[in-house]
Amino acid sequence: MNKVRMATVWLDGCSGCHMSFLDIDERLLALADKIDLVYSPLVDYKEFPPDVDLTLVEGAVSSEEDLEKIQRVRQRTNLLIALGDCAVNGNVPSMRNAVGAQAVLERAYLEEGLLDRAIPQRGVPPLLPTVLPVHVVVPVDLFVPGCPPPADAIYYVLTQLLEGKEPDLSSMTRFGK
Amino acid sequence: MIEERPLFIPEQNIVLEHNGDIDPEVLEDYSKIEGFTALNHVLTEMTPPEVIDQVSRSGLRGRGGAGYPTGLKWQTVAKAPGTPKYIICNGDEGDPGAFMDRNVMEAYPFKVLEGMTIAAYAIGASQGFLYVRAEYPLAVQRLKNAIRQMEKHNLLGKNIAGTPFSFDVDVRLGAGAFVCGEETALIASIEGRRGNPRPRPPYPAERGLFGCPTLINNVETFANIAPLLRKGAEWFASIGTEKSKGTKVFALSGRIARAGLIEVPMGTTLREIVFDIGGGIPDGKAFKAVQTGGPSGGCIPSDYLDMPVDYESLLKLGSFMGSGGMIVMDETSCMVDVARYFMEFCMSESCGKCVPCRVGTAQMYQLLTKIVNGDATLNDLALLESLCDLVRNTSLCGLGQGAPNPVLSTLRYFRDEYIAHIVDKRCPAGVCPVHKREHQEVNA
Amino acid sequence: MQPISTKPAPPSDDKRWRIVTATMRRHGFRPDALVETLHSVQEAFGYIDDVAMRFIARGLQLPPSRVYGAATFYNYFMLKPQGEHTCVVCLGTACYIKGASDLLAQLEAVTGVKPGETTPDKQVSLLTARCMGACGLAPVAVLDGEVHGTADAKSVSAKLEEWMRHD
Amino acid sequence: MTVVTLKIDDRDVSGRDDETILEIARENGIVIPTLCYLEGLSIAGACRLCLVEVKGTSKLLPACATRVSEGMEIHTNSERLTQYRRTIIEMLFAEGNHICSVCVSNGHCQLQDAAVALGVDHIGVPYLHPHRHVDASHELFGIDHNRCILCARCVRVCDEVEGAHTWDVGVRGIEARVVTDFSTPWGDSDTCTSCGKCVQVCPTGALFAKGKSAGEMTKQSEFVEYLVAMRGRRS
Repeated sequence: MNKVRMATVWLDGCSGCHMSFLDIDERLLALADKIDLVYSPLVDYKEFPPDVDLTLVEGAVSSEEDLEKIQRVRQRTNLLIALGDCAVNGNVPSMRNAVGAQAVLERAYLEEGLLDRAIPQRGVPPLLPTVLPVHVVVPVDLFVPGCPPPADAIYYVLTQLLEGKEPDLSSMTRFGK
Repeated sequence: MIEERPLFIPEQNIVLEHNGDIDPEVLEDYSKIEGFTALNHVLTEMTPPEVIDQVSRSGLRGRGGAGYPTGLKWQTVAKAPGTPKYIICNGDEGDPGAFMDRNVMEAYPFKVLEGMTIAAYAIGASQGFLYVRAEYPLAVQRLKNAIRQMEKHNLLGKNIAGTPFSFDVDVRLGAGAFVCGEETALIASIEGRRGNPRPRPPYPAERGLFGCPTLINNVETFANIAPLLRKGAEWFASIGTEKSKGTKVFALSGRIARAGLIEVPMGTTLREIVFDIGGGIPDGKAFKAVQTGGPSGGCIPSDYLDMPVDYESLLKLGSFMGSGGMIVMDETSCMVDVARYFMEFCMSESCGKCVPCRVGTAQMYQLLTKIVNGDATLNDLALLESLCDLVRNTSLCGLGQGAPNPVLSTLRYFRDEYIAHIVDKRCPAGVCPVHKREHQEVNA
Repeated sequence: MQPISTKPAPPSDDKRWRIVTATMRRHGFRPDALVETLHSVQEAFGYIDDVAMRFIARGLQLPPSRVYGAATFYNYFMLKPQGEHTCVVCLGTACYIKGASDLLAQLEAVTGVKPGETTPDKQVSLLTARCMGACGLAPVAVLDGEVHGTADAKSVSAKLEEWMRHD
Repeated sequence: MTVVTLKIDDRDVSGRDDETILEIARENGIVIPTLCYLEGLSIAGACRLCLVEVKGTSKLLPACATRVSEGMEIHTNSERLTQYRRTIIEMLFAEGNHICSVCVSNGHCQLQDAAVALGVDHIGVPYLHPHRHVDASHELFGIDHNRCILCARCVRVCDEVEGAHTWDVGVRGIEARVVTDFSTPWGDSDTCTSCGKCVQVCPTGALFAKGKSAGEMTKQSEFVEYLVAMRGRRS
């Protein structure tokens, strides 16, 4: 049997969802028999490969880099899963939407900046005016809310999908959990 | 037999009778044109049930928009237990593009008050309120003047015309809130509160102003009462169509040669109104649509110009009689832009109490803005349509329930214009930002 | 409804407060006089500030938040003083169809303020109206209370510039 | 008062004719979601979550505000109603700035609970990203308008139970906000008795007691019914 080609992507998030994924613990070994992890911040691949069966996305879409990345990921992925509140609804990164990107940059680099007190122009991707949940930018096939979603919920989603079933998450996680 | 079409529809004036002949500030002038004969007759010769019976048999329906049978409404209030009873004349003409009631209040203040007084006698009310937009200072001044003169002539106040019947009227100013056209919001406003509607039932007929049975009719409805009782229910019922009796005053404006106020029998066709009376479209442009019913109404395209105008036919076309504004549009108007204009109106006028109207109008406005800017996708259009369905079916009052109508009616008749903005990134009428952007790109 | 026996002293000896008190008295200091009383403040003073709202709340024995809630619900009430002159652009449907939004955009450019704002020199307040009921004259602008029909941007702009030039 | 029989979701139930659909449904264990409704307070009919289908009328009726009548046939749970309820919940999330993970009421929030019950796992309607404030001027309590859903329970409990009417709603439409006094900072309010009833009846984390951290704010609103009953007995 061919292994499922799986990827995980980290956009604007705290990596907590990835930590929760790792919290699946020893059950990861069982998953590893069925899954090939072809791209992830947890492993050392540089390019997001084509023909990925399943991608877990952590984080909101906050910068131009995030936007390009998620569009490429969507093109190359069969089933896209928004993992965690940042990907699902913007969560903490989206708190800047009420004041706008410029105000945040000014606070961080001009008012509180420690070194040269300038908003960096090079070497960092420009921020989008609004932080967006993933589904606002590209179609999302499954939503796994939670901050972070519990390891059990992630494990449940993956095992259900591997068995070809549609997971029902209503009792396992929710916004903010 | 083929009849030759007359150049003008003979105007049948009930509300606007004797147009221009009298000084609206002089009670004696109104008396000369049979003013107060109906009131005197009613007070001395008729019982309240007889008055209600006449109004019912005339087939008169509310001129404020929804067309509820006036006689039935009066009867419900008359029968409702509890005293005192109140009567409210709704002169908060808030539809943009409607100025019928302003004109009627300014030109026929005595007639409106005579109708109110007759209604008060019929339902057993002792206090009435005229709720008038503060934006209509002349109407307010003339109504207040008319009240003073009627009081002086014992046509208002204690023991009117020597009968046991007493009735007082006060003017209350609106303060710029379209939602106060809704009955329960209007009542809240007269009670000195925010104009928030509340769930009905209980209807104002049972529990209205200060918790008492209350009759609310529109200015034009009251202006029909005196002529109706003077000339009889049968005469009134002989005018108009099977279900819509009498005449309707329309405010004709927009891209039309002769803008102004007209009064025509119910059932007159749009073509007669727009082309024969209004003189058609100026500057050699082509007719595109006529908007009726204000922010709760819709845009009717040229295919339906021969439709007779009454309550039912307008509803069937996805529009609404409303208070009688008719705004004519030609090829220079973009229907998506018009839909967005009305959504902005509803969003700004939403009282904010119920979720679907408060949030839904803002979201629909955001989606329509995306469309006119050329930033929308077909998914946005689908979302817009589903929000229309939700807001229409779940909002608390008529403002929210009607807010999707301009979108739905333009989608029904001018869907291709939406598609042009979304798919081709083009505004066929050349008015939306997407058009300006397109031209900048071409020039660049 | 019981009339209130003690009526509050006006906030200052400005004679205009008498008009406001008279309105409240005419309505027996009942709570339903709130909107009418707000109208009388607006008419007497041109706008309704905190001082006025406090006075009304005490006069009609209403909770402060109810007075504030009503004053901010209705568009007609201004909570800030207006400029020496006002220009109201009607945004009714007929006016909109006939180009009121372009007219407004040009007047915004001329005055440098957005609708609802007053120029920094306090000369001109630029306002919009839902519908003046003068649709036959569309587009309509009202300059210091005077209705101008089929208003064109050029002549209205000229008037506003004149206002802004004088002191 | 007479006893009437009616059908809710094809079940035969009975009640008094001065009761509402919602009251009879709850007496019979039939769940209809609500947010603005709170037993003991006046009816607002504002959140529209409790809309139900009643045979013989094409309009959906609010269960909280509709009296029952003999022979009524009511459906509380159709696919259409569920879809509307989901979208209304999504609208509330999209209208404010609800960041559950850092909210004091995370895990004890009625908006969050409603989302779970209705299966809302993302927000499909456009986000509005409003700019809203936090008022922390009161000694004991705070209000974060980002989390307010305008249910006006605070307004009603303050007016109808406490009798202070410190709260009301200011402005209108999408700009509407609950306000204290003349939109005065809460801590400077002349009318607030600091009783905390508003905090307890608030369904979300908008009103909270100071010093609570994420997820620590639990609320208790049963006192409303109790106080109303006690006062009824006294008069």
